[in-house]
Amino acid sequence: MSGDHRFLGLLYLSPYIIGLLVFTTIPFVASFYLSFTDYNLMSAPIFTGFDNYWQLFTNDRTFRKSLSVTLFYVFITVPLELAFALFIAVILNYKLKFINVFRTAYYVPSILGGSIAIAVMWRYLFADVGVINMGLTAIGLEPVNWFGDPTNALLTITMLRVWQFGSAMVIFLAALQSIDKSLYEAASIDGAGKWATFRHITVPLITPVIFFNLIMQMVHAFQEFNGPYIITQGGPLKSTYFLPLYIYEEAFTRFDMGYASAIAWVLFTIIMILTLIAFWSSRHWVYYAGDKRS
Amino acid sequence: MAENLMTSTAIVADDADRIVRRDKRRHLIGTVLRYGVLVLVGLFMLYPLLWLIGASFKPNAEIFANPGFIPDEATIDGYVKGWQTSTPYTFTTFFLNTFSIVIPKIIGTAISCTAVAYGFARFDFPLKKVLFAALIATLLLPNVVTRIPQYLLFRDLGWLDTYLPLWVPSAFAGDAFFVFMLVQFLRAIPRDMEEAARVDGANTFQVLIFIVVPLLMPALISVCLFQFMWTMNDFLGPLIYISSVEKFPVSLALKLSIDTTEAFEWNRILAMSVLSILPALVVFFLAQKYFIEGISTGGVKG
Amino acid sequence: ADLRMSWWGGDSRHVATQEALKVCGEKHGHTINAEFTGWDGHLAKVTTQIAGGTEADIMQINWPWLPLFSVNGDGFADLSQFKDQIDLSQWTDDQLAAGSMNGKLNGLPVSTTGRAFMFNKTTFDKAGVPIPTNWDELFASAKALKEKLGPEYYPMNAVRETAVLLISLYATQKTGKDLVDPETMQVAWSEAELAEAIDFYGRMVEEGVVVSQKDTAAEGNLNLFENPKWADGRIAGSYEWDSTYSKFADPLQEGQVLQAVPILKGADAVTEGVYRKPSMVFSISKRSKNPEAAAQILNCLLNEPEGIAALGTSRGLPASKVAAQALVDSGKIEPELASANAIIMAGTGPTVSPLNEHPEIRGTFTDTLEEYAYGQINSTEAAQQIIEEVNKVLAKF
Amino acid sequence: MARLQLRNLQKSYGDFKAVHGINLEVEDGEFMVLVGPSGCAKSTTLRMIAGLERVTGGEIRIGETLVNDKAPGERGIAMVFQNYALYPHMKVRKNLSFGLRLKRRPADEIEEATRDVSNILEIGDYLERLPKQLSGGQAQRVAVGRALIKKPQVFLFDEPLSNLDAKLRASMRVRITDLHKQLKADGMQSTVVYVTHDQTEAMTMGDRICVMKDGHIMQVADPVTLYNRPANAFVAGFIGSPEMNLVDANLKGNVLSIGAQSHALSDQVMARLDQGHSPELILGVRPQHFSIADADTENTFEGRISHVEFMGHEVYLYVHVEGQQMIVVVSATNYDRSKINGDHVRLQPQPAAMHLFDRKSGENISLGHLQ
Amino acid sequence: MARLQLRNLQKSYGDFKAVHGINLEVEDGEFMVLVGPSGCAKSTTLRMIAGLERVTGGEIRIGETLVNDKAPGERGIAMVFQNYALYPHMKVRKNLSFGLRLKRRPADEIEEATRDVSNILEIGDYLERLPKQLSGGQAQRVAVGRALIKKPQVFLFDEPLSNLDAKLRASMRVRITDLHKQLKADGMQSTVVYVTHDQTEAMTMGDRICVMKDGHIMQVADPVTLYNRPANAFVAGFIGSPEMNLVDANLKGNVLSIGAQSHALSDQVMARLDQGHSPELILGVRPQHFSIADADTENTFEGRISHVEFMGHEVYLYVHVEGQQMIVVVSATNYDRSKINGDHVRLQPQPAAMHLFDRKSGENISLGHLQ
Ligand SMILES: Nc1ncnc2c1ncn2[C@@H]1O[C@H](COP(=O)(O)OP(=O)(O)OP(=O)(O)O)[C@@H](O)[C@H]1O
Ligand SMILES: Nc1ncnc2c1ncn2[C@@H]1O[C@H](COP(=O)(O)OP(=O)(O)OP(=O)(O)O)[C@@H](O)[C@H]1O
Ligand SMILES: [Mg+2]
Ligand SMILES: [Mg+2]
Repeated sequence: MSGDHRFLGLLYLSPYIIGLLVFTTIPFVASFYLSFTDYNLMSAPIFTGFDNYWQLFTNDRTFRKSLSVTLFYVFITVPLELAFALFIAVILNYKLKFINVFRTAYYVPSILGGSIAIAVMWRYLFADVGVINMGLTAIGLEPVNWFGDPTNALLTITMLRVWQFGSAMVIFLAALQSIDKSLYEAASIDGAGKWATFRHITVPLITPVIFFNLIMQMVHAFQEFNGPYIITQGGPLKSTYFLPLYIYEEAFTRFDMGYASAIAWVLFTIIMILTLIAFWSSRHWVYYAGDKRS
Repeated sequence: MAENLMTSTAIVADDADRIVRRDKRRHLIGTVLRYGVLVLVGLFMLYPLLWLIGASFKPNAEIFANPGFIPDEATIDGYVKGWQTSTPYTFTTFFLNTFSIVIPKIIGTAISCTAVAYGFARFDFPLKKVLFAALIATLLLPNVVTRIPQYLLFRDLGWLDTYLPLWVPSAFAGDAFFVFMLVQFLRAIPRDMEEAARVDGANTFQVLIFIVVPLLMPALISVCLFQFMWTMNDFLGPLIYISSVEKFPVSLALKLSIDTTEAFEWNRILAMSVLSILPALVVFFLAQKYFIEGISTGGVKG
Repeated sequence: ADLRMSWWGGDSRHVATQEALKVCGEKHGHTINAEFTGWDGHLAKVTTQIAGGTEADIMQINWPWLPLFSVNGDGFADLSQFKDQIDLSQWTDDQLAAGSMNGKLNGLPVSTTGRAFMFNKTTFDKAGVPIPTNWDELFASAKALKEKLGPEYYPMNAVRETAVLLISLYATQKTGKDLVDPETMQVAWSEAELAEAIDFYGRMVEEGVVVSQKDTAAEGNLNLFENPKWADGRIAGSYEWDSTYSKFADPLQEGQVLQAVPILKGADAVTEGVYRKPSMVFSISKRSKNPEAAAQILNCLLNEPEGIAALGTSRGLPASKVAAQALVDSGKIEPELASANAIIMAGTGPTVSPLNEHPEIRGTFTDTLEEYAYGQINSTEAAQQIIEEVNKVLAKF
Repeated sequence: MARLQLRNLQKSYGDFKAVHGINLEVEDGEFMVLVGPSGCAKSTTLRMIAGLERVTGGEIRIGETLVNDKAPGERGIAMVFQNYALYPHMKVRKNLSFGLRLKRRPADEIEEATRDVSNILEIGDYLERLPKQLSGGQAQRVAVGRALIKKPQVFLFDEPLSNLDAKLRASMRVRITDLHKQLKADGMQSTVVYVTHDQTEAMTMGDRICVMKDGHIMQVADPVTLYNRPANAFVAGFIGSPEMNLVDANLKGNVLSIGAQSHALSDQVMARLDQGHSPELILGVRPQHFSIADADTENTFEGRISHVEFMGHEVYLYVHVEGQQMIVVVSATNYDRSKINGDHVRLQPQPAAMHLFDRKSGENISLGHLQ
Repeated sequence: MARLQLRNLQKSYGDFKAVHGINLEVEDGEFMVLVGPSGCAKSTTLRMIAGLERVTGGEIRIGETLVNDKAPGERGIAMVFQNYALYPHMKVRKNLSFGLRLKRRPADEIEEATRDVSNILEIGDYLERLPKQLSGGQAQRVAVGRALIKKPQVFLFDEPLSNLDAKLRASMRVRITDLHKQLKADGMQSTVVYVTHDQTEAMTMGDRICVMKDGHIMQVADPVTLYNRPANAFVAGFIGSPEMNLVDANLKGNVLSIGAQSHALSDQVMARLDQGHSPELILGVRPQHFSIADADTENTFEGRISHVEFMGHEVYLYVHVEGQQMIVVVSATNYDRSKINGDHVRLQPQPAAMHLFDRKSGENISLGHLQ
């Protein structure tokens, strides 16, 4: 705050700075170094310069395929999940009876996390004779081959992700709480209906949190591992073989930690660029009530 | 004249009645619709949990043969046997272990992340941008590739086979996710109340404790909630750092019996899964009332 | 001495091994700390530990991991140095060779396992079809089952690994050679031979012997033992590890019988082509401070009566002769398991290289096969691609 | 078409009854001012009319329509909030035009309306600022603008001018009444309910004034009546500045005694008194209706000056009479500067301006039967 | 020990210069009122004194200490905010006592102080409510209470009474000045800086008044001086209610002409005039300083009544004179009710109360050398 010492803020940051120096920097730098080496985990890393990166960009079909499905996945999942989470959060923000029960119920999928139940369930739901297809047939549609068809498999994983919208929803719920009620009153007098209120009052006022969820969901989507790992194992035809899966297998089944690090750093760079774009754009659409007046 | 007036009032009254009734009907339809949607979608959300609970009471042979919820012949075998485990310890030990990771971790996270977020959101200081960028950057690198270097680090600190690697980094605001989240929330809260407190003689730390923390409560609760849930579920961390079985947390103990190359007892595993989800469910159910009663920063009404 | 031992497994193995460690520890005056987990993530854990030099003294190592951890044979202690502690004569030379890398004995085979054909006798009986004994009968049974019982009946199952192994089996039977030629470190089969084997698989799909990959995926990539179609006998056979007999027999509905049968082959087969290998080995860390003590414990677990009795069949039928004998004598072996194992042990075929299961080689094989199954390439292209890629990996050894 | 009717309107917050069944009719085009002390439920009443607060009992009708269950946006009202409630994330321009944009008015119409309103309120320079970049008064003006721009059937104002400086407040006062008149002249009979605690605003703006206390209505009347003929001691004390002096007195015959001093009421006053009143009364005289008398004048009150306030052209004297405080306003030019704290003075009330109230009920018993 | 000094104090928001290097000394124990139109930077100045806004340039000293870099809590100040800024999560009781609890005062002292303050402010009934359950005025009083309870060296008030009703405001006014005097008598020389836009507050409360405009100080003086001897047209127009009439006029010799009408200035006025003034002037006369003259009186201004406001004991006449509007206040008793809109009247200014300002600079050129 104004008037306070220039370094006071750093005092509050001290836990973070210590943690950063002690726990984060070393592994971070190390993995960066490893990306320039050949390291099989058993013997010492051998420095190989840009070999890994060269190989990656010129000679790796799997990488290209994996990158493209990852990007595709991120670009459909993130907006879908955000929209869904926000929509449900708004509904669950009403003061209805039993709302606690509903909130808990809607959060359940996120609690289940990577549990085996999810894998089992998801297969039941989307199997060729599963609940979803039964539903489709019941309303006169053709059943869909959810896991067998490459595009559909990707969609199925997307739906799994969207279905676990709970944590984004909880964050939205918390944000909705902090909106000044008198603004809703002013809007209702201005004649704003539900949608207009949502669009012009709610959304702008929680933009800091929308922004946060956007960044986080993007990061998480880029690092999606559990879904494909437990359900499709990356298939069919590598249609759900996302980069993190590739990195994991390079590192822990093919024991090529150097190459895995190189892929990870490429992935890092991609997310970084997108994040920077998001931060840059946020100036134009995120409203911070608590920032300085100027 | 008087008669006229009477009838017109009557008409008006009639009108009013009709309108009231119409509004009531609309209200009713709205309510039914709302609950309808909530229940329908809710079932979809709950399906796996219900299945899981149902299956945990099924005998092994029935689990995959019958996709329904209700077991043909219910048994609590899974729970009884599952609780005993194939180790010298029961799940009681594993739950206690989990809590001795979760509790310091949540406390450490809540304290350090709040302080750091406050520092970022409310102060100007040299290198602020750089430090914030570093914070975000740590979120972006897939941790598969930092796992080995991190392991070596903790080995050198002598922390292997202890819980320290699992919670100490969090206590130093290591979970950038939470810091970032609290920063965003804080930036959305107006500063008026904090200014008033400064004038009241509070130093920045007191402002943090007495003003910021209460106003940030809904967000802080979600942070604790997430940390609780994610730590309960975290499998890889304990797997790598904990070797002694007596120190296993629940997440690890749960997978102790699962050897996909061999036959295993599904109902025990499912039963224990149910139990391991239970604390998270209860905690969430209890905590979420703070989202309703969350303090509105709107302050004063006119 | 204070020792540590790590392994993965299920409940029965955990109980048995802890007990064995207790008795063996008491016997030799060592204390052994047990570190065990499920299968999931165990490789990552062991890898991390080895990379960090903190692995347990005694480790249960999956056979295909040997080339990963120990390309030159110096990833683990060389057990031949502990002849004084371990009675190596309990293993055949073949078995010891399978546990060696680059001539160094890196691990002692704990048990031997192999792929065996298992059929749901009940289904076949219901259809009045005899259980097949060769490929032609298998194809014929597919037709018969579908006619008698319905189009959703299949006599065999083949997805992913199983499909790869079926193709390998066919190729081996045809050529008498394993995938890897240990002399040249190249693929032993010609392109044409491999293409023919792939076509064989293609025919199985076409003629309804096995479910196609796409359809299996559509079911949600269920494991066979989780699949209701297996449980109720609509899929009436598979090609699985003999040691997993119970895993597949247990989920079957009441009254159904699963029967292991001798390896199917064609008329022109030059060998049975049995796919037999050590299921896992026990290794000693090269960094162990007390390798002799560890060796004593190993010997106790595998060769001494206390260990043998305690471990029982928790890791399948022991490879150690004395152990196998002791268990047979004590009648602790379930008859079905014993018969399945007998088939494997009796089978003939070339030695199987651990490189068959090298993740990159297996990965190439399954991925290419998937492309073939999805009709993206034909069998010749697939064969060409597999041979090319596998040779690339083999070049590293 | 925009008559506003409140019938037995009630509001409770839990056990606390904020509004006790009030009845009020505001005629089409009328400018009604609600005044009353802090916490008397002015805002609550207004918010119920706006539809922001659920009605606990009774009816609200706008035009002839019962609006109890209508959404605020459907009631044809506009409102200026006491705490502004500006949309913090919208620039002033958007804040103003939000209502119109919701109604999908053409862009040039919105543009023009915004310009008009911002001219009237002198906020043209701030159109591109965010609310948090405005001073308190600027923000208040934007809030007024947001209501004006919509030209609704009923305007609701909750102390809209309380944060403006005197000059601006005076001109806004005139502007709002002018605007009201203009709308009326244009045939758009805009009804206004205006909450204030400012005397001047209430007296100058209202066609009628409704005085409230603790959730009850004390009197509804036009300003002159309210000032000259307050229905009870509360209204008398509340309206007028400085407030009317109200002192306990006893009446025997025509002799009014305050403490030890007594005062003979003139016949004119006695004639106005209700029959059968109790002897325990409250005497009410406005500070302006005293004159300072010579030592030998009869029928005066004697007191001691305790405090003198200089108010530009007027001077306020605080005088202690028999332990009760009275305020007397004298013109600054007439003010004899030798009279200072501690001095004794004699106060002579104008008989026509004397009010008498029942001490228990507070009723004015000196209104006569003139009306 | 609590003299407050502002030296060349400046504040910019980006390119916008809100405060232009002001100099102000508030003596120990003095009650200084800041007034000025909306947006003139009163709040900004106060916030800089409080330490809530960084100073762009210049110095702030409290006592003799330079406090530019001190934390608000260390400056020995208390502040009442314009928008209350109550702690939304604390009950009223805690809101009041928060400052004391921070200082770890004993519980009974806190208890007592809370009781005292809540008695003074009449908020005893709301101690267990949350801020959102208070009416606007109640909330404002709690905010005042929060400052009072601390008895600081310097009090800062930002329009603390703007949401109170007239009665309460009047009593609060007296209470705050009394409190200030009492503290002074107790030897705790509390300095006060009080921002308001209310005439009455400024004139009655301030020992001195500082009139601001657009971030500049226009005049600092005691109320009487400010009223009688405004330094410039701005102050003249700003202080006094209704505001002083300011009309363009030209002076040739002693003849002042307004449009077509002319008026001979008396010698008394001419004597006060500065030397070498320009002929283009502004004439300033307060509404109270006109009398309505007969048709044959000389040296009057003739105009037409455009609007009449009834204000209880006074009547405001809005009169158009040569296209410029003037306001005239006449006593209600003297007011001839036949004079209505459209009537012509003659206005006679009191010569002693006529001010003349330079039209360009706004300087008052008629102050003479009396002072
Ligand atoms: N949510 C609430 N819960 C309990 N009491 C409330 C609530 N809101 C208002 N009140 C009480 O109702 C009464 C009326 O409040 P209201 O805001 O209408 O007063 P007001 O006349 O507008 O006062 P002011 O002039 O101070 O704004 C007050 O006593 C107030 O404390
Ligand atoms: N953060 C900001 N950015 C830009 N301009 C600002 C900012 N804050 C205040 N201002 C401007 O500075 C000027 C002074 O504002 P300030 O709040 O001090 O006025 P004020 O005198 O208190 O007015 P009021 O009586 O209306 O409260 C105003 O013109 C205002 O618009
Ligand atoms: Mg109010
Ligand atoms: Mg201000």
